Amino acid sequence: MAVDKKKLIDLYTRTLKVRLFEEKVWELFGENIVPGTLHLYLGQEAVAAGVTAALKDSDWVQSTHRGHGHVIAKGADEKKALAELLGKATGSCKGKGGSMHITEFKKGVLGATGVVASGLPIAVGAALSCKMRGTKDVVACFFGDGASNNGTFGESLNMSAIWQLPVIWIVENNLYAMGTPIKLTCPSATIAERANGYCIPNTVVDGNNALEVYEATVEAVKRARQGGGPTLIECRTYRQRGHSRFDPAKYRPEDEAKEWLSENRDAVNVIRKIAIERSALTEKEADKIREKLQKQIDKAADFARNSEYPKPEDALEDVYAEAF
Amino acid sequence: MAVDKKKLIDLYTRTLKVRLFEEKVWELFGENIVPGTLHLYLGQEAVAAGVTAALKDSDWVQSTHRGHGHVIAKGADEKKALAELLGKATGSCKGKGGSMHITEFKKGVLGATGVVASGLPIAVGAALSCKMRGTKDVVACFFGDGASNNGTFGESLNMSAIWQLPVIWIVENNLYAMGTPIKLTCPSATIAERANGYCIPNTVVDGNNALEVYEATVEAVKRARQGGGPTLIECRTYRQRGHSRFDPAKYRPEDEAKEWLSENRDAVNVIRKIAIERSALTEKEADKIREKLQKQIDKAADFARNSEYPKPEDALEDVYAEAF
Amino acid sequence: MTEMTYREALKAGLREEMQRDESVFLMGEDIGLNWGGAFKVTKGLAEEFGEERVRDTPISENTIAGAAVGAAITGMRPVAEIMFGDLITLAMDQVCNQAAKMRYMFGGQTSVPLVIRTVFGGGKNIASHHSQSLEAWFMHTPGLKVAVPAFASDVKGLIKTAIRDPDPVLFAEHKLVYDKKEEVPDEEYLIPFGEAKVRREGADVTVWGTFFMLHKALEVAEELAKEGISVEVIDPRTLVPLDKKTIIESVKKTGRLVLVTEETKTLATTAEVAAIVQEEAFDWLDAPIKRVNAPDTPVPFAPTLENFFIPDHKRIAQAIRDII
Amino acid sequence: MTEMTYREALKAGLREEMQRDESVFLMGEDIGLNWGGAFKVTKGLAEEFGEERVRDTPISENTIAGAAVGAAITGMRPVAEIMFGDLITLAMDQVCNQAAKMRYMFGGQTSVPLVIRTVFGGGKNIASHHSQSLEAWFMHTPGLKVAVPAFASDVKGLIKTAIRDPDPVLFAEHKLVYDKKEEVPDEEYLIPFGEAKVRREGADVTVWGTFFMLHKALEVAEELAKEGISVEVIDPRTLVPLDKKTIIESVKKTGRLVLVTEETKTLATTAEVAAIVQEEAFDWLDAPIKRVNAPDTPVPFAPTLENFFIPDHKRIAQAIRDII
Ligand SMILES: Cc1ncc(C[n+]2csc(CCOP(=O)(O)OP(=O)(O)O)c2C)c(N)n1
Ligand SMILES: Cc1ncc(C[n+]2csc(CCOP(=O)(O)OP(=O)(O)O)c2C)c(N)n1
Ligand SMILES: [Mg+2]
Ligand SMILES: [Mg+2]
Repeated sequence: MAVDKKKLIDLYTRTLKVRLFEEKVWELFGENIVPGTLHLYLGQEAVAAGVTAALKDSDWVQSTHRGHGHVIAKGADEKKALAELLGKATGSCKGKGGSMHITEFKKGVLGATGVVASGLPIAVGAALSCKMRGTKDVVACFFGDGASNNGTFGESLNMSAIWQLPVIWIVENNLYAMGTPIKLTCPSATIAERANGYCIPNTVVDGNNALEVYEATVEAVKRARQGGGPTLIECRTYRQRGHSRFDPAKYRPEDEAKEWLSENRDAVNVIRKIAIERSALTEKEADKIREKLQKQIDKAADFARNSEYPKPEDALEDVYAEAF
Repeated sequence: MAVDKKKLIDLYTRTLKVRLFEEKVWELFGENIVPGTLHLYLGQEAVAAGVTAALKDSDWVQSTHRGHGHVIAKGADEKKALAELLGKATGSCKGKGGSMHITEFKKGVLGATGVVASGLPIAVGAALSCKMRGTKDVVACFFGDGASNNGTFGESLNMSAIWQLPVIWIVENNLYAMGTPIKLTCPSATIAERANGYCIPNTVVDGNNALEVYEATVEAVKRARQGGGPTLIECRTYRQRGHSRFDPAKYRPEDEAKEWLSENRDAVNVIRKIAIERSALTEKEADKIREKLQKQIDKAADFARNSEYPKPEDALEDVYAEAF
Repeated sequence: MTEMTYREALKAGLREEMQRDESVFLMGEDIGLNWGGAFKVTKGLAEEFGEERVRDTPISENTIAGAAVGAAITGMRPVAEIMFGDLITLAMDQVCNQAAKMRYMFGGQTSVPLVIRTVFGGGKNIASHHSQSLEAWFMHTPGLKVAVPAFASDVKGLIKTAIRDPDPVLFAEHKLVYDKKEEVPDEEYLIPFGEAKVRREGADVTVWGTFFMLHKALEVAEELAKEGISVEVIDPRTLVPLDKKTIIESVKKTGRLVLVTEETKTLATTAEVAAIVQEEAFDWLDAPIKRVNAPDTPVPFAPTLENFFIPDHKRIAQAIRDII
Repeated sequence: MTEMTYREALKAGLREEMQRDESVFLMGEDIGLNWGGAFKVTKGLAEEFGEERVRDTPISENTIAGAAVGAAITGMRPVAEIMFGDLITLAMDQVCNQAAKMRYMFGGQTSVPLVIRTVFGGGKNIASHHSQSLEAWFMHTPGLKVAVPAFASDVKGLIKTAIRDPDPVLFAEHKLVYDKKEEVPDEEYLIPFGEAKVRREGADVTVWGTFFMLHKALEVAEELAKEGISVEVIDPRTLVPLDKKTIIESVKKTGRLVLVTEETKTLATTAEVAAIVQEEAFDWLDAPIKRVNAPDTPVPFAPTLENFFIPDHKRIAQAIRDII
């Protein structure tokens, strides 16, 4: 596939932005101002970046409990996103959602959800809606290796196949569901092959390589827009940190972690290297982009820090369109 | 596989017994003494017969909403079974269950269930129990083509595979879920191939041929008893009548129905012919068996008809082991 | 005005909304061409509106509900059918965690204008998995609205309101009222949610109830009138919002309250009404509030048992006499 | 007696039962070696009893619960864990249709001796999908028993009783009590189901509540004692069976009742208790029964909002003052 320079820059920028966003979240967490728990996207940035780079603004993504990366990559306002994580009234969900429900609907995010695998049926419905309304938009649905073991996986893949819906199933196989290695709960070598049972074309890509993810997604999006139905893409990746805020991830074998977390497999390094090798960017330009993004994120963090908490009584709002 | 004469007689007898039982149910229904609805097993007898003939008494079957055949073939008392269908106190469930919950636990029936696909998780647990208790018993779990689209299908197949449980998944593919042809809700040519995604050996057999079903089950049972884990057997079959008591099944194409319901594909005829061809039975002996079974069923019907209805207050019993 | 059954009135309401608004569509198991819904409510609609808008689904309750959510938040107005209320157990995550909570947890970013139609109640001898009355679960779920139409003239106006509502509506029907006839207005009408209807005026005692129990209560009231006992009968029509005002005003008039539903007693909807009324009309109560419900057991199969389980005229009359 | 946390007491109870009875085993997501349970309740048990008996599962809630059912009816005593109470939405069919109803619908043929452990409650800023209190749904499900231990000295005796019970027990825990400490007997002890405990004696008003609200109520009682208001505090310990006697006797003494739980108000367990008490102790009530619950909203994320959502000392004290 011929990928132009603009797109390579885009891929680098998205990957990096998610990285810097998550590093900032970690920093804020260190300041002890992030309530609740956190599922950081650190390490998996290339998946969200590669997928969203293949989408239009009007396309949709369905997120998970590990959703920061998805919404930022899809174009969510980082100010509102960080404010949401801090539980501020200026957050995209007015502080009602937090990390597990971080969502900016207007930017094409259907929602982040705390229930593993609950996004798949919603993606089916959104794709059905796109089809029925004739919009030609597509839905990319993210979910984890662990989610593939939930009942909605088979139900939703099947429904997308029989109705030939414009949905792209993105499995983020980071090898673990909390502390459980996928080896223990999935008998096959890949999750992708489960899609064969539903006659859904599928592939496995390096989820730390935004370009690979992008190329696979472009093909899937093309098929979906043409009415060719769903595709499943399994992205192999790895969390930089534990599952949630206090998990030291000691259950991961040292050599496995070392290999996956090595410099040359780092999502940002990988796409940066590619972009530079393909002359889309110089080292200097790449650094410039980083600086610019860093400033943007720093500003967002200030915005979040300085925002007000919601008023207690606001808890009673937004249950229904109109109170009764 | 070398199948001895005794087993052929057994297969013929089981198939026929289920047939005669169901014909009796239909007759009683005509007398207007069967309350509620009915899902007749007529047409699918060879599946229950073939599977149960490969099991020991101490092995288990998990049934469905179309359960009469499973329980009779597994050895349930036909008197108690018919009484149950009439809602009598002498029924195997004391009249509390009826057609959709017809069960004789002591004969190795885990239960019939009104919730499609709800038996699969229960079969997983029973098989796990057999394994943990070291009994070497196996569990045969029946379910329909329609049930294969429910979330429990993937969850349960997966769990049986990762734990290598002694369970045999029996898909009774009668081509329809109520009025919905399986072609509309299953994108693949077979349901069996979905098992590949879970690394479960699978096969498709003629579900109107008790011998074929038996042979496939014997192999699966052998694997299961040896610790080799689950197998999935898809049995292609067809309902003689509609889905439930008042369904005329007009949605079935005429030629399809004609072909499936032809004399030479009839489950009883098929196994009778095989048994006679292989000299396990003479025509006369076969007729004798029929007569004997018919008498037994007639007697059971009398028993059921003459039994008392439960006392109204019995509705309050059996909620807990001890009332409080 | 035209006399028609509840079933016909409901279908007419669905039809009008589908004609009015292209984004309204129906989905569910066997609702289309081959069956027309297990209770024939949607019969003929697939012929009229096509199979895209009257969409048969696989047996995948959680994904049916979830697909409705996804479609609803992206511009459609789905009416999803769960064939029996008992089976909504499989869709509780999508109904109660997703549909009900999305507006809130995303801080008002999304509306979820969907209707889940399902049917509760016994009386058809179809036992524990097809006869439950589970409306209390949904009344206990903030974010859902819950409609409980019991009469033909209400069901049409309520389904139309439900479809136009920007929030998710659990639209509960009852098996034994589908055939009940009433005069239904010919011109378009909507019934606002949260407005109870006094079905009969009376002075001595107030009866509040739902579904088939209202029909029984009205007959009991007729009987008791002959003895000079004047019974007021209130139909809430929706449980969420709940019209407290009408109940409390009535109780302030009569000083006595009997609550009648077919639910199992503990934590039935009647418990909430009792709790509210004793809290808000304590000084007007001349006697304890009486609850008439089914006993705390699963629904039994045999007619003798089920007739005992479901509250009958005698029990309703007795409860009234008890506090008069 | 040894002082220990609720978590430690619970683990000790599990350990004792596993030592005593080989058929007791635990299954659930991440309960084993790598994690020890999301709240570390089972930490160390896999090391002690092996991975067969402390069994990590895939993310398949409905099949976890169903497998527990299958194991329970065939001779094992499973204790299945649903990691968060909010996720039991995915297992409602197996818990409420299968486990709860099997004994009944099979006419007493089977016992279902299983325990489903799960955890309810807010206070950890983990928002709408991880903070609910759903015990009312289960109290409304005949066939289930429901335990609601709030104190370390109770949880050990109750888990042991739950495991030995021949019927299915929903064993609900609460996130904020895991760290609460109390003196716990060293010798073996069982706490019978259906026996409330008067946690504090008083003369002026009775407070009945569950979980963390009991801890708050006791603190409020301490405060109010200084003002001369004498508060009796009752802990039901199990909701099914419910100890009505202790409540009613207390109300007959005090004439006043305040009900306090963290559930959303409409149809919370407090509604049932209010309905019972007004029915059975009408003449003893000197004031309306007051309910203190969370508002009818999903659980919000931001601390300011969640603190408003969860009933606090002030609201409890106010409710008491209101009726004194
Ligand atoms: C249905 C459900 N079950 C369990 C949980 C608890 N939980 C949260 S994240 C998680 C692991 C998910 O693993 P995976 O899908 O691989 O996503 P990852 O965390 O690796 O991104 C679990 C078990 C949940 N939130 N929802
Ligand atoms: C979970 C669930 N959904 C829907 C139904 C209603 N229903 C009863 S039988 C049936 C069709 C089942 O089809 P299949 O599994 O192929 O079994 P068959 O009836 O053909 O034997 C349906 C939809 C149900 N009982 N349970
Ligand atoms: Mg993972
Ligand atoms: Mg079928």
